[in-house]
Amino acid sequence: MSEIKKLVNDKLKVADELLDGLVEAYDGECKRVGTRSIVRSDIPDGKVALLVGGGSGHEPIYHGLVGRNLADGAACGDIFAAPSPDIVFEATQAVNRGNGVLYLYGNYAGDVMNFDMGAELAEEEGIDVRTVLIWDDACSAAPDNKKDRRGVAGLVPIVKLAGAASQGAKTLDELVATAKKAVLQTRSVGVSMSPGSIPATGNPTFEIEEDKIGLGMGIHGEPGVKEIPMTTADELTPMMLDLVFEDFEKDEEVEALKKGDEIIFFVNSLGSTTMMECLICLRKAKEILDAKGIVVYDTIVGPLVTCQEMAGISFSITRLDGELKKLWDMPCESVCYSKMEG
Amino acid sequence: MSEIKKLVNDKLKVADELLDGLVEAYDGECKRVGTRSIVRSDIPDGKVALLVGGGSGHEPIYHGLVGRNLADGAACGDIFAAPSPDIVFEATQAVNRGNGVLYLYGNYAGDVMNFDMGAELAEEEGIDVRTVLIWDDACSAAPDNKKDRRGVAGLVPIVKLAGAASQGAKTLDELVATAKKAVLQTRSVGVSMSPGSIPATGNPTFEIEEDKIGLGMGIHGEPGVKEIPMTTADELTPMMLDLVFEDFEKDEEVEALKKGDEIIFFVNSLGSTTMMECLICLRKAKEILDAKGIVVYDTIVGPLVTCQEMAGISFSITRLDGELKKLWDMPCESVCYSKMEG
Amino acid sequence: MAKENLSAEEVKAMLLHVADRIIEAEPELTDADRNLGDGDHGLGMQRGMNAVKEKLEGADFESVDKAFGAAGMAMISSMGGASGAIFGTVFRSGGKALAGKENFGAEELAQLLQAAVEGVMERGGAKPGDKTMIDALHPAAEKGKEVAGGPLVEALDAVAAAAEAGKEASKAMVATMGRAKTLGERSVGHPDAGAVSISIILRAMHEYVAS
Amino acid sequence: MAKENLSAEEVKAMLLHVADRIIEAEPELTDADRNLGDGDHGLGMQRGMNAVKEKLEGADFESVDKAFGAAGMAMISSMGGASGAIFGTVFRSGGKALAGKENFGAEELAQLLQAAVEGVMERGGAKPGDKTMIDALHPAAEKGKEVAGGPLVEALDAVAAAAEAGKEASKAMVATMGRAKTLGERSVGHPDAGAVSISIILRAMHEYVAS
Ligand SMILES: Nc1ncnc2c1ncn2[C@@H]1O[C@H](COP(=O)(O)OP(=O)(O)O)[C@@H](O)[C@H]1O
Ligand SMILES: Nc1ncnc2c1ncn2[C@@H]1O[C@H](COP(=O)(O)OP(=O)(O)O)[C@@H](O)[C@H]1O
Ligand SMILES: [Mg+2]
Ligand SMILES: [Mg+2]
Ligand SMILES: [Mg+2]
Ligand SMILES: [Mg+2]
Repeated sequence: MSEIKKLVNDKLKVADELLDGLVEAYDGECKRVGTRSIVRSDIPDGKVALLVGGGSGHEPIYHGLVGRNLADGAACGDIFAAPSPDIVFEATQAVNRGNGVLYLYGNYAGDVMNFDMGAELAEEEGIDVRTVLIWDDACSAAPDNKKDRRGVAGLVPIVKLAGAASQGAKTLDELVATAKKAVLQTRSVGVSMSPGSIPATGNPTFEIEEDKIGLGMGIHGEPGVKEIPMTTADELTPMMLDLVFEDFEKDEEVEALKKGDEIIFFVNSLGSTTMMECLICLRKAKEILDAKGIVVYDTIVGPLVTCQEMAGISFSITRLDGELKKLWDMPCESVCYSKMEG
Repeated sequence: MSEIKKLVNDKLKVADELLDGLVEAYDGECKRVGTRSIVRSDIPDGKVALLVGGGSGHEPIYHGLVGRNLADGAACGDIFAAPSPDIVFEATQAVNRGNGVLYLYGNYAGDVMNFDMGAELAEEEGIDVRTVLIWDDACSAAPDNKKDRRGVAGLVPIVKLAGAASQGAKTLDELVATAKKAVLQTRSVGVSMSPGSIPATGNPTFEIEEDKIGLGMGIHGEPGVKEIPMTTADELTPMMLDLVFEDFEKDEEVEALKKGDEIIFFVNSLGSTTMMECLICLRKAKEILDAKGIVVYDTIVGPLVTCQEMAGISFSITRLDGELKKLWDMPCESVCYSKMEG
Repeated sequence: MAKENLSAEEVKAMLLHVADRIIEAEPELTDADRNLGDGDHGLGMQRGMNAVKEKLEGADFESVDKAFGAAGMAMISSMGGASGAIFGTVFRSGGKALAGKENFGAEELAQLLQAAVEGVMERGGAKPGDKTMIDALHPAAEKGKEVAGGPLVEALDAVAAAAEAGKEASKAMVATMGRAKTLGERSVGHPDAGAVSISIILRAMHEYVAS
Repeated sequence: MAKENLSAEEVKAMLLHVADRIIEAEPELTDADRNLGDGDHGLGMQRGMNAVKEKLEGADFESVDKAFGAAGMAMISSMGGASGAIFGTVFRSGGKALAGKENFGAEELAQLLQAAVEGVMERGGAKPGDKTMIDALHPAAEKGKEVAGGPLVEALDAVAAAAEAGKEASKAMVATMGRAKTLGERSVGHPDAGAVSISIILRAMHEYVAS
């Protein structure tokens, strides 16, 4: 494959330049602080703050989830690399309003190390920090081994819910509890058909055979459960959903999905997979969910958690209870995800 | 290039299956009617109706713009083909609430012929129909030859504004006037780096050399002003913006863009061009707009007007006046574009 | 012996034969559109002609115009796109010009073709030389006027030949309308796909009348 | 003659030499990470070591731990990612173990390496055999304890050799941590990029002391 034509300038500065662009996309609602963070301009005093973040290159997340009734800030790493502790610390200082800061991000070794170091720096300054890790990728480890699970597209509903909760949360503990519930009730399964490319080098992020699909692959191309022959939307969709259902069943910390459960259903494109394909898969998924009596309270569809021009798709399910449903109804606005009230 | 792996079923039914999926994405807010249309479930009696539409394959538009405070319905053709007059007529009947229907769609020969025939059928049934064509592509014909201009990404702000206007419009004439104003104040310029593929055949939608960019190309790969060597985001962005500025200048029906003008600025990806690239171009564009004293009232960024996995980008500018600004502030929600109030 | 002054029933049979011929020609039409356009013309025409067959088979028409009109409407509804409107208009506008007629001879053929070319030009805005099906349809209509006084079978042979010559001439033209616009100068050297369709349609009409 | 019991000023000079060597080795590290990971290790280490140079040049340190600590912080801040945390921790945790010391000899080298390996394992959760830089750092630390009683130049030669052997041994391992996870079994046959870096760092320290 010849090198993909990308509209960039200095290949080593893409993470910085895209963040500048992101700030512009917010038309004054957000500003850039420190080395590479973006924070809302008008965080009210006393607000329990929500900080997200991770490597760049997966736009519109994570930094695109800073917004109205969403995250207060994001600490952004270089392409596919965790932000340094300084960046985390700078973002923490910028969002802190004296009532604590929740770090909510995907469970990757590099992110955990750097956010932890950032938290140490923040705590030295007397800022109260708590961490909730996102580990929704059902195919990345067994349910009793969550510390090895990756955070993937489920982060969108999770951050949406935590963002809504953070608006009214009185204490950091309260927000932590809601975020943990959202994480516990969210599972994702992804597949990949072809890699994205690394902006600095043009190299593919992973390799996969022409006629294969990586079932359960991570968003950087981490291996999943197995490679299967390329197939149709209607064959693949039940395979993917079954992996999600199974995981809810096997996980002792959570109940199996059952008739009457209300969920958020999210069909994500990893980049170059078209909306057309997402919608065709959604059609089949809805049929299966309907047959099981699972009620889709709201649907999200689109390329929100990407890895450059990677081809692939993921399904995420978040089960709602009364509290989460109310939080879901709250309107929100950001570059990544927006909705009206209700 | 080997054939792209796409998650579809019957290649000849993708337009129908994706529409089924789209209806599911609306969680009951929309329904499918007739051969291939989608309409809102709760259009109030007496509402002046807004109907959009065109060929499928460009998701999330046009059908993804049906929604709250947006379009009431969409007539959907097969992939890259206009909807038949029957489809247009069925959609017209379904959205009509006795106060007239505005057809608002892109200026392509096939669409015009079929929507016109649909309008003839509707008028035979006593439905009052008016048409406003979208022709925002500055590179598709001279400003004094609008009948040959194509409708491209500018349709998003235009439909957003018309959708908002349709909520309060007392008469079809009133809505026509606002829609015409939105069209008149909107210009787009696109570029393309590589083609999408035709779902039925896997063939590329057009050809372009490895090291070239098609400046001013249309969203199906129609030729633009010229092919230029592949370049950087910072070199290309001013070239594209200059074409937009020039067009506002040369067009006798509209004033040149000047200091203090307030605009909606939309950076669209044609499909596989990443958000990263869009944001890097946005950063440069904002610098140029700032230098000219043009005020960006709101920014849109993302893959909203696509052609499968085509690589390319476009800028659209819509100049707002007091009326359009108020309409812009109205919240809206759809699969293609959503925003909160304000 | 060749047929003359076709009844509505015979016009229907002729249109069914046209439909079969176009359906058979799908690969050829697909190919022609692949060279210049997006490669979907064969499938579109096939879909349209299957709809024509479904609509016409088992139906009775009181006059010839109704049979042409029904075929046109079937194409418009089932095909969509520019070509549905364009090819549907050929039969729909063509049919309208024969309103109430109970027979179809060389005189009617001339009227049909003239109304068809006018209808298509009005609907789509293209003119001769734009490298569209008009470049086959227009010379056919011109020829139709010349031969309107003779027997139908000869008239059809002549108009089909005129369409075929027009299709050949379209190779040298630069596309300006429709999807082929994408190619501009690069379109030179291939015939227009719609012109191929028109040639096949008229040749099939001749075959039916001659048989 | 080889240097012994380095002053803080000499430790700083040693770290600057290490930085130059790593910066020179960028293509080699990039290559190593390309085989297994995402190919950014060379650029990351280069960025980190440029930051080390910027921070150390012109600075004065009252004790050796401060020089190591400053280098570690420079890497952590400038590199980001897993490797920024990991390699920064080598110097930061290693330095902490030497708090207040004014000289750096074989005994201090042993303490530094032991604290470094513990710090890295605690920070990142990997253990020997996971195909990370630990597979070079851990054998170096073990060797360090053995040679802690001898002259620094010999100790450094020995720990560098141990790291190099560990790097070679990492070729046979299956990656389970970090980005190389992507490859699983396919990672066998190549050394871990971070292990290459550790080998270069320790060899550069030896070069400085030997010169
Ligand atoms: N405005 C027009 N006037 C006359 N014929 C047209 C016009 N636009 C398109 N056509 C005809 O339609 C043909 C293409 O048909 P088809 O491939 O089925 O549709 P599409 O262009 O939508 O893919 C062209 O070869 C041309 O003959
Ligand atoms: N948890 C860990 N423990 C020890 N070393 C690690 C760990 N994770 C990564 N590494 C080291 O980091 C190296 C990769 O560094 P680099 O390529 O710069 O970062 P990234 O993996 O983020 O692209 C690996 O070769 C490995 O030696
Ligand atoms: Mg990396
Ligand atoms: Mg077509
Ligand atoms: Mg075609
Ligand atoms: Mg790496």
